[in-house]
Amino acid sequence: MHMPILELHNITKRFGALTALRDLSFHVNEGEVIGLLGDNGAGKSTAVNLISGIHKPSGGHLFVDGKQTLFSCRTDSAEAGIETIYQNTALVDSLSITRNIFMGRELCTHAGMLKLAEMREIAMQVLKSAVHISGIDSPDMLVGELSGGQKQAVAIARAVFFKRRILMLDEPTSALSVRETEALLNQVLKLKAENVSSVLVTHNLYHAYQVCDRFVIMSHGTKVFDVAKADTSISQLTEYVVLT
Amino acid sequence: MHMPILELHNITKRFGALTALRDLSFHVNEGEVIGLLGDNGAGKSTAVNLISGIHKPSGGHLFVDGKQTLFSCRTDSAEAGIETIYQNTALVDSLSITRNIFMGRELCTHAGMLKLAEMREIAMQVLKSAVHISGIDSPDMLVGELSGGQKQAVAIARAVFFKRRILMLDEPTSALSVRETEALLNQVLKLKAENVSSVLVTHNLYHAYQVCDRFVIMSHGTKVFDVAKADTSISQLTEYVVLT
Amino acid sequence: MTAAPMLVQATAPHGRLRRQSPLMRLIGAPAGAILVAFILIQVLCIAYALIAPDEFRYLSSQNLTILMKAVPVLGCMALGVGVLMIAGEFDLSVGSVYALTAIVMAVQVGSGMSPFLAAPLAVLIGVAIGLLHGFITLRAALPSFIVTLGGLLFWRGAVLLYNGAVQVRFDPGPAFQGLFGGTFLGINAAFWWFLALSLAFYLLLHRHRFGNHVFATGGNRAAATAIGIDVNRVKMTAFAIAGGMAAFAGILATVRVGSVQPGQGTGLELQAIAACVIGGLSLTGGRGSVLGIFLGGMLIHTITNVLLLMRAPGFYLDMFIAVLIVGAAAFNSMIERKGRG
Amino acid sequence: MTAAPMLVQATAPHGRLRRQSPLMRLIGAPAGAILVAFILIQVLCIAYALIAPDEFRYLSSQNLTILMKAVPVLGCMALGVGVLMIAGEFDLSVGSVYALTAIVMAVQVGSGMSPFLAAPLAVLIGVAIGLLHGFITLRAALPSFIVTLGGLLFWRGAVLLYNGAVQVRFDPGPAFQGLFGGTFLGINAAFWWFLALSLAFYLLLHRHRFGNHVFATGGNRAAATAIGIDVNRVKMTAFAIAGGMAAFAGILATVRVGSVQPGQGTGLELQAIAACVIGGLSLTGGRGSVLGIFLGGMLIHTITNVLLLMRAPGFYLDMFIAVLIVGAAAFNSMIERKGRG
Amino acid sequence: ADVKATMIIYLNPSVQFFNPVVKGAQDAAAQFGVDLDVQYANNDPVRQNDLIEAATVAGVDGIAVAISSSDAFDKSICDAVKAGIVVIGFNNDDLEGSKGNCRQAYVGMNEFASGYELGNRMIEKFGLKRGDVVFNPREIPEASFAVARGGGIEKAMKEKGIKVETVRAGLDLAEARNIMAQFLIANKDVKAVFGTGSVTSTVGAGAIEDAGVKVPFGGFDLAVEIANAVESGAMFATMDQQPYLQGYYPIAQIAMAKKYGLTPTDVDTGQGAFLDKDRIARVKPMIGSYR
Ligand SMILES: Nc1ncnc2c1ncn2[C@@H]1O[C@H](COP(=O)(O)OP(=O)(O)OP(=O)(O)O)[C@@H](O)[C@H]1O
Ligand SMILES: Nc1ncnc2c1ncn2[C@@H]1O[C@H](COP(=O)(O)OP(=O)(O)OP(=O)(O)O)[C@@H](O)[C@H]1O
Ligand SMILES: [Mg+2]
Ligand SMILES: [Mg+2]
Repeated sequence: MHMPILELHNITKRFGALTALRDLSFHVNEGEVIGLLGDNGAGKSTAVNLISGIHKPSGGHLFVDGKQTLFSCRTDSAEAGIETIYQNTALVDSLSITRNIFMGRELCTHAGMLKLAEMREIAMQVLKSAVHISGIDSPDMLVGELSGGQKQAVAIARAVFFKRRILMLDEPTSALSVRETEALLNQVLKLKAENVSSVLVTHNLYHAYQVCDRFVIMSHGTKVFDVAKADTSISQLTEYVVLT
Repeated sequence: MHMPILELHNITKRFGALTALRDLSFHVNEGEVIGLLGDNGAGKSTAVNLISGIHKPSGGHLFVDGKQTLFSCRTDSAEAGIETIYQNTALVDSLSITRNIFMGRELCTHAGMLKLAEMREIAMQVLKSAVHISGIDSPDMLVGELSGGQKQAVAIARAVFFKRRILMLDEPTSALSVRETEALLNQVLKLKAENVSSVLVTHNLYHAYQVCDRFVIMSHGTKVFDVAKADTSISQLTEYVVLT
Repeated sequence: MTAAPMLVQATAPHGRLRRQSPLMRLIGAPAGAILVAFILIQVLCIAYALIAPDEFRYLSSQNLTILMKAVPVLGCMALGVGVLMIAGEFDLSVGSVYALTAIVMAVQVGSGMSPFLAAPLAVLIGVAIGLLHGFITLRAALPSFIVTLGGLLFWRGAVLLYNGAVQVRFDPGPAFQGLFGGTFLGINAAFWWFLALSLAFYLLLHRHRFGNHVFATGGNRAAATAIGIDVNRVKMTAFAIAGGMAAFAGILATVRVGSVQPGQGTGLELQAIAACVIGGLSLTGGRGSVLGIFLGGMLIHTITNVLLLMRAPGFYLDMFIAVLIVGAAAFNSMIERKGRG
Repeated sequence: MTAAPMLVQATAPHGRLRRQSPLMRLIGAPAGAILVAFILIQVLCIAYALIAPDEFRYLSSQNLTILMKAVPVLGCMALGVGVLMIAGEFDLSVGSVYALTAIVMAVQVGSGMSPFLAAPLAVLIGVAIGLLHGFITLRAALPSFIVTLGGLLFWRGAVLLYNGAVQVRFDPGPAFQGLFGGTFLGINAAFWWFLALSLAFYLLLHRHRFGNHVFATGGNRAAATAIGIDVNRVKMTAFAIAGGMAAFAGILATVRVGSVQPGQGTGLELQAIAACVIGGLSLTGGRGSVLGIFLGGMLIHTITNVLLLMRAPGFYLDMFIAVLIVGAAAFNSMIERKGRG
Repeated sequence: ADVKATMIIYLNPSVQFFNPVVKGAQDAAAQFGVDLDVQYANNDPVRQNDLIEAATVAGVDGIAVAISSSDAFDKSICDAVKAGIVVIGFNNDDLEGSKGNCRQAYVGMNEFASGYELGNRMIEKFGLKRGDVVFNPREIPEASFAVARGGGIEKAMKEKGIKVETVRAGLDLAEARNIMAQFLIANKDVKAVFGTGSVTSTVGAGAIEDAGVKVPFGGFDLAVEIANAVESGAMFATMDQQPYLQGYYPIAQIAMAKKYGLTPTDVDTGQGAFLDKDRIARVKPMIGSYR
């Protein structure tokens, strides 16, 4: 038995009076695709943000490769190899697509000057290869001028390009069309083949069932089911999600 | 043959150098549910915003009940009986759920003083009845503190409460869970029974097929197909959408 | 490592809301933190004044009277500026408008007009100027910062154009004087006005339809437009209110000193914005409360007052005021974060 | 009414981008509109100066020299304030910091320190003050507006505390004088500095990694944080730059005038922000360009200069400036909207 | 007009003191046929340099300028003189006089001296003595007029061992009145109050009343309120420096220098500055025009 590369142990998270997560525990193995499912407001995004270092837990422990860690900021979690597609996309409307994709991780000369031409080229490539998005003619378009799905595609392209060990996807397909969704799900499987783990948050159980190895189902801030694909069917999954 | 209650005729919309809509024409009959489908960036949201009076067309004509009209602002389209769920939800993060739902259409005394107690009560009721959303404990929560799906539920509740003749839904289920999605689709059918027309923008063809009477498929700013449910199947629809 | 489906917890724990102490709930409410901060500061001052009534004459009747006379000018101005800030716009011109309208009123009264006509005229001019700023801002799609910075210079110049660089006496007769400068139930008339206007603004902003539109417009202009709010009308109204309140503050100040200086009101715009920001208003709009503005204005004056009473070296008074304003704001923000937990 | 499936258009029209004229593309580019506006105004001035060279000596070499001497002080200050504004924060204290650091430098040189040491010392103090403002703003989670408003009062008081209300002579010797006040290739040294700094800021903001972080931080702080940018470090650096540039502007002004007044620089903060806003910077951060700041500063001084050359009445000079600034901004915004079509 | 002149005032246009100055200048301009423009430096030495240089470029024949700094304007004024322009200082002069600056003449008085005189007269009249505390609020402590007048008061007090307390009062009448009253409430031992400029002199009597104390009060400048206070006895005296002359003579001298080649000469306008109850009645009707 391998050691899980990421493990949450009794994680609690409070926002003022509200307890968004209560004693949440689950783990992610290498190359595994986890479906994180649950009702609206169940706490899925909170869990994703916590693993990404955006929120600090109010209690509980986090382990990476079996070693206890504390993600006190995004940089820590990035160092541990975690890359995230946020539900709110985390894009800057007033910047171009290229500058959004490379935001914080620019390609630079030694003096820190941007290699703009190179970045523009890569941006277009990765947009095409990650989600086959259409309608984006230029990597210099401002993100604020894009359609809902195009924005999401940019966020996906960024995460796929910089992925390392674990990819967190928080409802990545919510604004994507059929074709682009297919492309993204294939991308997740391709990464799995490269031993990259994924945690997929989605409300579309078909999508989840299509790519996930295991399902973690949350309700009101706690885990209520943790079940491998082999042990369940889509109709049973639907029941779990709807009835809790 | 009835007169369509809403008709677009050769509508064009430009943003600077980009032509987002080119000669778009389609119509909506009374009590009809239209599925407005197409790729990311096809121009669906632009069309929805135009019908809602947010954007002004660069060319073409709009007819309501056969009479040519010009929606120069949101109030005009509301007067024509159009109510919209926007893709970006159009909520104010810093205001409470109640105040968001009744924004611009507050329940007031003659002197314009708010009937807050009444509005709070209705807000909770309509949230429950429209989408069966869970996890919202109080109508005084700020919208900025809600989860992605909860926000969408608020936007839906508002539109359903104020609906009159046509309901425009721009990817209303993108962040909703399975149960809430079911509730919303039932809501659309219920409104249809009350003779309210709907225009549903979605990337989920199953959802569209489940409730729509006719499908308008867009690509790169123009209409490429216009087909009744009776004349197509879901697999054919998928083909149309993916291949254009 | 695969596990059989595992029912982790049979019943999902509903009601994830913890109970909070009343204090915590107060702090969490809008302007709650500033209220707590304000009360704490007052308690400290009063305690010290009771212990050493001769050293620190905070509670002497003269001092209370002066405080009540001092607060309303900045307070009324801050109310107007605050509404505009919540609607998402700035007004840097209030200091100049305040001087201009006061001079117009004084000159008119000097040349025989009844003050009961001249004062409404001043407010009307303030409203008209506010509308003009709003019109330019919205029509030309400019930042109100630049338009009202222009207003700051322009109306200051207009004062000179109207009456030259001369100080103008204002002698409105006892009826008018009593209405704005007298004493009623032991409380200064100007302070009564400030209280009444604060209450009116509270009702307008937090209990009236218009207030909801103001918050929506400032919080998310696009959303407000999308839902059918006429954001331009809301902003125009807010501009008019800011201008009118600046003029009203001018009336109070003029009645108090009995004359107007053409240079007066310089820097008042920043003070008014500071009062609002201390009171919890956001510079980007959409957030704030009338109670916050009220307390913000009170706080600035209390701080100056306390410093003078404690005989802080007057030459460097501004340094102390600066430290205390920033300190009060930091204290407020600390309490607030505690409240959010 | 059901229709058979209908293929409306066989081939979807790809490439929905229209061709635009080069002028339109220029206007659409960042700071393009203000550039066009600026060039138009210059063309008008030059044309008038050629028609009536005696009436309007705009092109006389002395006048060009004055313009080149006058612009860099506000310009350098605006560059610093602009970077900070793009990062989403304000600095209202630059006028006071400018006076304080200049006085420190002049006093030190007066008591024997080499100006080549005293000037870097002044810049260092400016940087330290900027860092202090940043630290308080970020640590206490306060709006920078209130912190730097405190700074405005505090450092103005510190000037008096440091050296009393007296003016200080500054006589740095010919080498230093030449470096900052001399003439090189027919162009004033201060203007060379301004040009060089503008270029440096251009590279820093638009071509360097740091600039990308500044724009991201100001444009969407949450997103920048989520992606791993250390927004606090970015903001601290921007505060330091604003403070340092204010001090540098103080050096230029002091060399030019040969003495420092403790009261100088009042109101400069609003002028610097105005230059930035005219240049297209947004008050909420995330938007703007160095070319815009450069042109904004130039425009304000050109307008003042033209009015003085036409001997406009000084009593109302500010009124004209106000009208012209708002007019220029409106013109700029009109061009821009045309460009977006 | 055959003579063009620019007058540069160091403060901003709202300062009432300069009304009679400008009127004097305009009267002279009308009499001698001068094309006059008046500019304001808004208390900024950098801007005043810009104004001097701009006037030089515009090619005027003469400049009248307040030399409010001993160093700041030396170069620009010398450049103007070199360009053949007649430069007359008024209101403030270089502390080294004609040795420190190229200006051809100075018209004005010594503000420091007037502060010193007021201080001494108050000491004498009200029997102020060693160990007493007096209060001297200042509109803008760093402004040159405040430094000079306040400095004169301080010198007079220091000589008798009297302590001067000061505070920044600002330019707003209502605000200044609040601050002064609060200070007096806190400091009951204050034996006399000195205004510094027209704001503090205007509201001083009211502030003393608000604080509920009785102390003597003296100040500077002229306004109807100040004259009334002196007349009623609420104020002991005010200091005036005949600003009309400070505007009239410079422009007249520029015109005469250009037209007839007359050499500009210094004029002291500070004789008879002290105005108390006995002298105020004569002056009051002229306030705003010749006073
Ligand atoms: N910043 C915050 N402040 C206060 N409450 C918050 C905050 N963020 C989330 N919450 C609350 O925490 C709960 C969980 O939210 P979360 O976004 O994790 O849900 P989710 O499972 O992702 O839902 P969805 O499917 O709708 O995105 C919700 O009730 C929400 O109101
Ligand atoms: N305000 C705007 N400024 C410039 N371009 C815009 C603007 N709004 C939309 N566009 C462009 O118009 C095109 C159509 O956008 P629209 O949002 O209508 O697409 P959509 O069909 O709704 O896509 P999605 O399914 O991704 O939401 C896109 O290419 C987009 O970049
Ligand atoms: Mg979520
Ligand atoms: Mg869309």
